[in-house]
Amino acid sequence: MNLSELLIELLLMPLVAFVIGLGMVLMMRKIAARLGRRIGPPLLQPIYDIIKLYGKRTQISHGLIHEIGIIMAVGGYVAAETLLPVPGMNGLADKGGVITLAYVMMIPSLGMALGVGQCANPNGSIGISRALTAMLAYDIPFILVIFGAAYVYGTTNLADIIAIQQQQGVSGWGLMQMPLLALAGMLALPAVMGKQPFEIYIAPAEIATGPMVEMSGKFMGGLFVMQCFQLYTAGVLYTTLFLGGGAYWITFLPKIYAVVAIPMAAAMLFPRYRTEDVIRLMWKWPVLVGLMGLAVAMK
Amino acid sequence: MSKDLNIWLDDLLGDIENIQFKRKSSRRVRVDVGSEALPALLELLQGRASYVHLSAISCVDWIEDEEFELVYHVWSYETRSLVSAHTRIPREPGVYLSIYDLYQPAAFFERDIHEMFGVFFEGSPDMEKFILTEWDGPPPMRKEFDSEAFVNQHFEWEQYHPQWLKDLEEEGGGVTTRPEDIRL
Amino acid sequence: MSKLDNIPVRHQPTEAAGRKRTNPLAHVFDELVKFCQSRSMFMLHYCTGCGAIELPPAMTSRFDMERLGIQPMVTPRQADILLITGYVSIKTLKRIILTYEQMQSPKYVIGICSCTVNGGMYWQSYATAKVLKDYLPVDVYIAGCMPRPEAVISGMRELMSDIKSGRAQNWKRYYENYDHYLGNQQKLFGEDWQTPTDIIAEARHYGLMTDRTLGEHTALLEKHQRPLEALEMRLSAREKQKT
Amino acid sequence: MRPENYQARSQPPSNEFELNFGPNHPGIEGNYAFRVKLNGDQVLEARADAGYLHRGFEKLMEGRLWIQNIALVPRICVPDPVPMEVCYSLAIEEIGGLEVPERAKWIRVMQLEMSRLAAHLFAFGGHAATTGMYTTMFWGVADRDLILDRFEELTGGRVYSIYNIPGGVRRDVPEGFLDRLSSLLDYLESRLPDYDNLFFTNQVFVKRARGVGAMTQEQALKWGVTGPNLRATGLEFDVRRDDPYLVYDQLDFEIPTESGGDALARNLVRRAELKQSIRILRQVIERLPSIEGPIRCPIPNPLAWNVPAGEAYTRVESSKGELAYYVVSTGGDKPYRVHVRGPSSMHAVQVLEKLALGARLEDIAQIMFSLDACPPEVDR
Repeated sequence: MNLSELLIELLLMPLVAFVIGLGMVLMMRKIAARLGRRIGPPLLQPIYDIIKLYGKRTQISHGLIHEIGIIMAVGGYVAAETLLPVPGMNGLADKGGVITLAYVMMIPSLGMALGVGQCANPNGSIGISRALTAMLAYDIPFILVIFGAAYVYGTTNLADIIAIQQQQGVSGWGLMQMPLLALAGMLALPAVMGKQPFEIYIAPAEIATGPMVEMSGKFMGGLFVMQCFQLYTAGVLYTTLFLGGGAYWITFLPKIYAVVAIPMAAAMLFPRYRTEDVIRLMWKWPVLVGLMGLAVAMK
Repeated sequence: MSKDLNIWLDDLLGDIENIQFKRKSSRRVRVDVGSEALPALLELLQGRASYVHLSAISCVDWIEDEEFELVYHVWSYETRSLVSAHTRIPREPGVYLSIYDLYQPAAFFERDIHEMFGVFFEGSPDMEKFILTEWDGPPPMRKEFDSEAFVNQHFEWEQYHPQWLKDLEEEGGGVTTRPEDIRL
Repeated sequence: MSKLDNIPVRHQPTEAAGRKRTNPLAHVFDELVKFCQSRSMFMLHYCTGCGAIELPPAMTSRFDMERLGIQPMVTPRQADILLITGYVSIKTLKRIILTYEQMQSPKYVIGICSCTVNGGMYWQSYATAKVLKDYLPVDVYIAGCMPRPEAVISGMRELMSDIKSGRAQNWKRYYENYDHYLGNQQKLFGEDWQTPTDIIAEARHYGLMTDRTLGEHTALLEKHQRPLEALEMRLSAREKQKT
Repeated sequence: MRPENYQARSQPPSNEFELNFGPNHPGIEGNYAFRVKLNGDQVLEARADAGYLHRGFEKLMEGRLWIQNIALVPRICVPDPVPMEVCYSLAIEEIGGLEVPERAKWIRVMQLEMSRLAAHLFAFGGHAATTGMYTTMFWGVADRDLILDRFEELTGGRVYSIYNIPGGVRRDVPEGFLDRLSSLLDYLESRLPDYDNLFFTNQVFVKRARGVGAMTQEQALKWGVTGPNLRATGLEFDVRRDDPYLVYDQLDFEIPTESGGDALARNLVRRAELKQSIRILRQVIERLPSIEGPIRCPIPNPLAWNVPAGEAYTRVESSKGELAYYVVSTGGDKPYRVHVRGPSSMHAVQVLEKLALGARLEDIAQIMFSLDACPPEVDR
């Protein structure tokens, strides 16, 4: 692969991720609306929101760290997108691998913590401390699932993982090979995406939307963009590990949307857990299922 | 039941002096009592007659008599009747005893009356401003406070005088409604 | 109370002063932003009065405001629309002004219910402010006691079309006529009324300073200037009085 | 205020901090505020701050005619306005010695129960939203809207009906109204299992709400708790049955109780009351056509009506608890004094302050919404 092709891919991959992520945000809001017997927002609503937020006249910044925090939050995901292979584009997937990805996916939360800390709003601080605790909760099953999958496939290279699965057709998918690990991943997925019942860190009725409380204008817009990436990353990673990745966009897109839609639909049927219940739940069931899956995989 | 209640209350209240007792209906009893005897009456009602629920304390400003009337409505879950104990205190200086030790809900009502009428209750746990924290005029519920005059003095209204109103006024003003059109 | 008679009610859109738009695409961008602003309105989740009871029906399944891109937001920082749902008591009005000044421009105020127009049925009440537009620039009034959800949504659509065509510029009036609004506020809250937001500096920043921004009332700001204090919190009053 | 004056306050290092909870906060019902002192997540002290909705109702009513006040009273409690009108009318009827026709009494009961249904749907929808379950809120508010449609048909007003006047009600029941009401009740009853599955038996919700804001029966009696909140502590008491007004003594209904005294129990009591209200409404639908007669007794010209001197204390059971009016007349055309005892004046102030102590930050909103506190009743 020559340098110019790589550069184009690096540019294109986050862009594609953003567009698909917008669709996921729309889908999330539509699902919430349909379950609530509503019609829901129009087709382009997510992009309207983002353009509007960037077009605000007043942009209140709380200082350099505040801005850097948002850049880290978005940038962390942009970096993650280049590590995630999609049909036709591998980006840095060959070089990085799933371990780098797992590290990179923690950067946004830390960036948010930095930015929110600068705002000095107690609601934000409480929210971000809850968010980091929730990250601690879901990271154990998340890492467990990733390592289990890497062990089974014998590689941490995501492009190779896709190739291995596709050689054997549907029966070669991770879902068939290691159903327990796939189940553990599915259980942890709502927490990775930050949806009910694991979203107490943004509970509006308690801490006025927590970390977002002082975010406005382009900072809020940045968080909206981050949400697109967040949903996309979770969907694509799960698809890559367990659903055979994508050879063609036409099979890849339904898979990632379905992966995101399942936790979304469940989320609207549950209230929030308390923080300690999140940890208890996350360290109990997904970890237990994941460990069993690991044991089965190792024999 | 109501007759028993009457006799029973008569017995109970017999040993308090300066008390008038009137049964309004089977579940409503009015008691007029001197201000010095009211706490004792309430203590009796609560301790010996199971009137444990203080429904409300109402204050009425009888400006012509220079008096505040305090009405304590207490309810018994057992006899299912409500006793309204009326007492009067002089308007000046407007100080009375708190019954917080007997009935905890009194704290809210006493705070409210203090705020709205300026009656101070000795022994009440909290006499701070609550609703009118940003009001520095006289206690507004006193009869001498004229809300309308205050508003006219402090606020201005939108000058609303459209053409159709002017036309109406030229014609002699007022909207005429035929008697058969008046509906309640 | 100073009068607003000599000031036009709606401004023609003025070019941002001090900045020349040379980019030929700037106009296109402006139009795009305006369109998106009209299609994505975040309203502040603040029930100031009884009209708020008709907002849940307007937001939920029956009338579904999200169809129009309107959704509630929690903090003033993120909101575009301040809905004044009904009468404003003086205590609430202070909070409303604080909230309004913290919102990010462009921002819009919608006065719902008759009480925001002229005091409504509480005209003789000592505790409510009567004419909302004396204290804040109001973009749209929705009259009624209380307006039905359809009326609320229709008022929102009115505001949407105003934003799209660029007529809804009332937020600029707050900067341009700050002295007038501050004067009315001071009349109600006392001379030493101050808010933590520096409106004058913001007006200078946006190039919205006029000769009506500064005046006798803003001079009082300097006079009564005092350091920012935390809101007084007397939690232990109860224990203190007891002892 | 100039930016150069923004100064960070120096505070001694401490785990404790203060937080303003409201008035502009989605965890607050209406326009109300709390100041809480927290240690980490735990509330050390809480103090209610009311008055944001103060309009001086009691003062305003002294300046208006008896009949004009009918338009004023429903505004005191916005989600559940009908008991206000009825209670005020009952007081005037008691002072003036008016004999309300039988038919009017039944129509009033019908209205009261419709209002209770609407208020309860709103209340637990709101509670669900504080715990992050917006679907229940969407459903609850939408179903409440169907009841408002029936109100509109009956009275002409969606929220504030201004339909009860001293001496009876303003209009007779429209033709076919009872059939439509009946089919609405069928619909609501068919929805109840859905609500059960979605919300009341949802394990996440049960886990969240159990033990939150719990009080014992002794505490509840001591603090002046009334209504569903009192019944959630196990005391079977209802003003409708134990201090009957209108025709509640002729109706057959149960008083649901729970023993927990916590947020969950309070919601379950409301859930059970929905069923009882539907049951009462069905009885009304059955009996109303057979009760002939006028819908109001003749009253003098209301614009020049001098209600005879006297005083009355009337109580009704609103959806929040015991609602009472103390009305004094000196024989004039205006009331001399009206005192409103809103149920939330206890629940939203003292009870909430006490229950919040030791609770956690995430539970304050739940406690407030489970008590169904209505701030305008406090502020008046």
